[in-house]
Amino acid sequence: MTPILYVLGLTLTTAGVGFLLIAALGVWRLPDVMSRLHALTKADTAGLTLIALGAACLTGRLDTLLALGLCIILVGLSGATMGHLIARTHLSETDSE
Amino acid sequence: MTSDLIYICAGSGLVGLALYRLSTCRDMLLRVLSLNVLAVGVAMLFLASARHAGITDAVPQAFVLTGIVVLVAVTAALLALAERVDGQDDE
Amino acid sequence: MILNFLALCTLFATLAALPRLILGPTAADRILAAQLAGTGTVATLIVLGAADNAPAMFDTALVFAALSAVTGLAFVALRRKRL
Amino acid sequence: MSLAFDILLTIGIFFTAAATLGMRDRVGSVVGFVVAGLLVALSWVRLGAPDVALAEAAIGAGLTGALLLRSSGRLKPVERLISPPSHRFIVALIAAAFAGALAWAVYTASGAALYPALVSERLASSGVTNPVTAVLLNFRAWDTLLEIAVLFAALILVRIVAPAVPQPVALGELMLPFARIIVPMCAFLAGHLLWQGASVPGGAFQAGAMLAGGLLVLMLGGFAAPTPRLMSWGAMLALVGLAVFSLAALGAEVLTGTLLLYPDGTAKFWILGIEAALTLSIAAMLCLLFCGVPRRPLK
Amino acid sequence: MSDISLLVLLPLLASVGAAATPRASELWGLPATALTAVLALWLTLDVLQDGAREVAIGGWAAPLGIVFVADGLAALMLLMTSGVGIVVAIQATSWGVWPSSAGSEEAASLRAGFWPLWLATLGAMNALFLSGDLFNIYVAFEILGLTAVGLTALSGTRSALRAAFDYLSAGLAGSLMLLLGVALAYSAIGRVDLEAVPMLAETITRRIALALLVTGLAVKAALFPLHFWMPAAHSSAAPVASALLSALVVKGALYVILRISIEGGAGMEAVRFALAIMGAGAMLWGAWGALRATRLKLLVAQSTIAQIGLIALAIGVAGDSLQQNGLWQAAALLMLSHAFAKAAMFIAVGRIAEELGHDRISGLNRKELRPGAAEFAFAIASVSLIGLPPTAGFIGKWLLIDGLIARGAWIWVALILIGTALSAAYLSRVVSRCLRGGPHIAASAHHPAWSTGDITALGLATSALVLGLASALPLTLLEITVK
Repeated sequence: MTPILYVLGLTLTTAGVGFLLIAALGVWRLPDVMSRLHALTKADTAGLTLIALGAACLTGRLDTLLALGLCIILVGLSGATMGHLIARTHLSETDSE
Repeated sequence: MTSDLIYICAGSGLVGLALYRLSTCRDMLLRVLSLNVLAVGVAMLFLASARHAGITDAVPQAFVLTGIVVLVAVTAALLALAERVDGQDDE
Repeated sequence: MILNFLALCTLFATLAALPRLILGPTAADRILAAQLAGTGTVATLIVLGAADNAPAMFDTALVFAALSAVTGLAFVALRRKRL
Repeated sequence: MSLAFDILLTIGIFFTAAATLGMRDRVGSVVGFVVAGLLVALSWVRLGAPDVALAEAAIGAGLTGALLLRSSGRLKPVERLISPPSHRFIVALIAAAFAGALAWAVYTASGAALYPALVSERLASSGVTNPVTAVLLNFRAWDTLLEIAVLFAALILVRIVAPAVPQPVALGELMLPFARIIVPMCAFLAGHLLWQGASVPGGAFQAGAMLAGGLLVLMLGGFAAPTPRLMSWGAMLALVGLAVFSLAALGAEVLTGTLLLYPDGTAKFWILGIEAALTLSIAAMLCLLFCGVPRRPLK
Repeated sequence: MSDISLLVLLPLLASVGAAATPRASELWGLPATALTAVLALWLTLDVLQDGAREVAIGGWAAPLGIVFVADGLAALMLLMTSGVGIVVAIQATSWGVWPSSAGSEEAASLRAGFWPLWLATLGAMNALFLSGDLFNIYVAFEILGLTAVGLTALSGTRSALRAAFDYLSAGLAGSLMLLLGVALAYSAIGRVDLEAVPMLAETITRRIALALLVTGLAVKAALFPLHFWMPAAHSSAAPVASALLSALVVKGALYVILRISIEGGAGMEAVRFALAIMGAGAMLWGAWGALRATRLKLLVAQSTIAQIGLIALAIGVAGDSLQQNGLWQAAALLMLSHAFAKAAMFIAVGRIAEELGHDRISGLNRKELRPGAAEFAFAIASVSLIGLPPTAGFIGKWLLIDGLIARGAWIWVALILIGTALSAAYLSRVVSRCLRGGPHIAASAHHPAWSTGDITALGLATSALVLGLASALPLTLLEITVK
């Protein structure tokens, strides 16, 4: 494994973990559902993407790239869809009250 | 060995927790959840004692796998029964 | 070593969803917390896999990633029906 | 550092479980349990059991959560806890003592390892190279056969009890691209897990649960309503697993004279064949456990 | 194909068939039950002739693989299950599962539900009796637990469903205790086949595993004080289902307790003592419940608790098999006689309730009805349960008391005699009301018309009676062990 790849992987992963921690902080501290939702869907997808890219660099093997790439796509997709659906459900629930 | 001890403690703790809840709560969904927690505790004890010289023994892994499938089957049956018990006066 | 520390951090981020899960106050909050915990678990698995150089963990991560939406979906689909 | 990870993880699992069992809010309990399942899967990885982690992931994240959420909407609100505090205190004391005794007993019971040597010695003649699959489908295949019978028994029980069939509503256009990607992915992953189960972690259960997860997405997204016709086809598929496995066991006995002893050199094909049938059947059974079984097939 | 594997797989396959073709489920059910009975008989003759057999499934020997153990005890249990099963199955064909209260369409679908459940129960029980592996026993118990709950829920009433939920959750808790015992056994000695049991009895930590195993089994066997789920489940099920649950399903757990106790050797003394104490408690508690019961089915269910207590007491005082004092044979014989008598009793009760339209004990002596065959069957079954000669129950109790007297254990003898007196008391509450003729019966009173229920109940009750006369056969069978 080349040192450059190692350092790059470590940097990416650290940045990703940072994003995740921010997402966690957001979910914890933000005042209402919609803002939490807003913070979460962006930050955690970004965090996971960075972490997966970092891990791909760290393992330095091509076959893991496929699995990690699929992980990114799946998490991003379900994050976006679920964020939308949860928001809609929440709104329709509060409307009906 | 130390990390095994941690998981043994956690598994025992889960078993104790589940038994406590089972004997203090009559609510059906919570009882189903307690039984699931109990099963997780048992599985953890199984796997925590399965490590020998860094390798996890395959046989208890198979036991736990079987246990997971059995548990989901029984959970489904319990929930179906619970729904019918609670839902009957609506019909 | 650094990766192990990062794994610890991702686990911490995963567990940080718990207060929201317990406090709520709305059901949407709880599902949100589950969503964060799901992503966090996938991330933790990936970091662990990189740390131990065990790509087998990526498979588990992939399974979680594919199914992470089912709980939320069940919540949305079955909840809307009852309103 | 990894010790700190283990400690944080187990504390997290314990508190999530405690919160799950202590909450009054039904959705909270269920979601808490699902989150606990995620953490538990992590702990299986830490304990060196990736096969179990895969199964926990596939079943815990998919089916169990959906099943519990289905019920949480249908059950009455949580009853007030009736046990008086003194009673609860005594029970807590007993439970804690029991847990302590259990931990002590497991920890001091010196682990003589009998199985690892036996498994590695016989792995070569089992037809597969993943030891867990070898145990599940060769060394202790009888357990697995009976386990499929457990699923079957749960299915006939659910048929008798007949809970209401869930009727999810369509969730709008956004679901379409989502389902278009997720569902084929689930099917692909199931095939992948099934195929690689012979050599590395994976196998029929994980694959079946994965497939069931994909079907749940279809159903919950409103793309495949559980119509009676579909369900009775599913019921037939669900029954196939136990029938095929039992007949294969008996067929092996006809050929070799011993129950479940596969003929020389062909073990791999038997195992893969049985696993393929089991995967489809397990997926069908898990789906039917979620959406209920038709009491009578259509005339 | 050997008889052993077919004994399990034939009922399971037939169960799949019956589930796949609900309208023809009886066509699967009856032949499969009969064939299984023939296979059990065949195996028994085989064991009598050539001695006990061990078959390694898949050619993998224990401890890694699973071994079928077919010795005298297992053969007797298989024969008992098939014997009771075939008669109850005949009952199920003609009577339907639930009498006329439900609509005919409803009854048809219930009947379609009965056969897969019963066949899977049969397969699971056979798997249990033949299994030589603790984890395998756990899996077999899970099948049994689910199908037994299905039989409870079959009648579909609210109380039955509630009882079914309690039954299943208690059963699952019991299974998980059993699994915990298996986990502890694995971590202590690294193997989980039955050979592990004597090793488990060696040190104190390992005995915790044994205690957990027995606790889990005691929940499944409805042994006092872990019987809380049982009266409701057994009394709210349909009569045919109650007969199967009470006569057979609890025997599965008792059988495994007996097996563990025999294998465990001298190190199990503490566990056995606890069993005996629990058994004694169960005899008194069950008798008290039966004396206070106002409904007939509840009385019979409570009497099952007392009888299970007697069997557990017999297992508890039997000691290990090395002492050839015949006490554990007594336990096996008591299980056998209880199976036949209790099945007869539940079917007779179902028949009586059908005739009367209710099952309140206070309303048993009616003006317009003379006692019929069902009442007579109930009386014979009572004789067997109380343990009067010449029934199998008598032989069992005789062996038990004889062995205890030889050992000078007078306290146990006294407890058994008290239990016997109490069982006579609560059963005579019913028998005296049923059979009392006299002036209150109107001149125009008629006997109830004959039905299958009368015949099957009489058949089962007389079997319990005849078994006492022919008890030499089961006793020789029990002599045959693997070692």
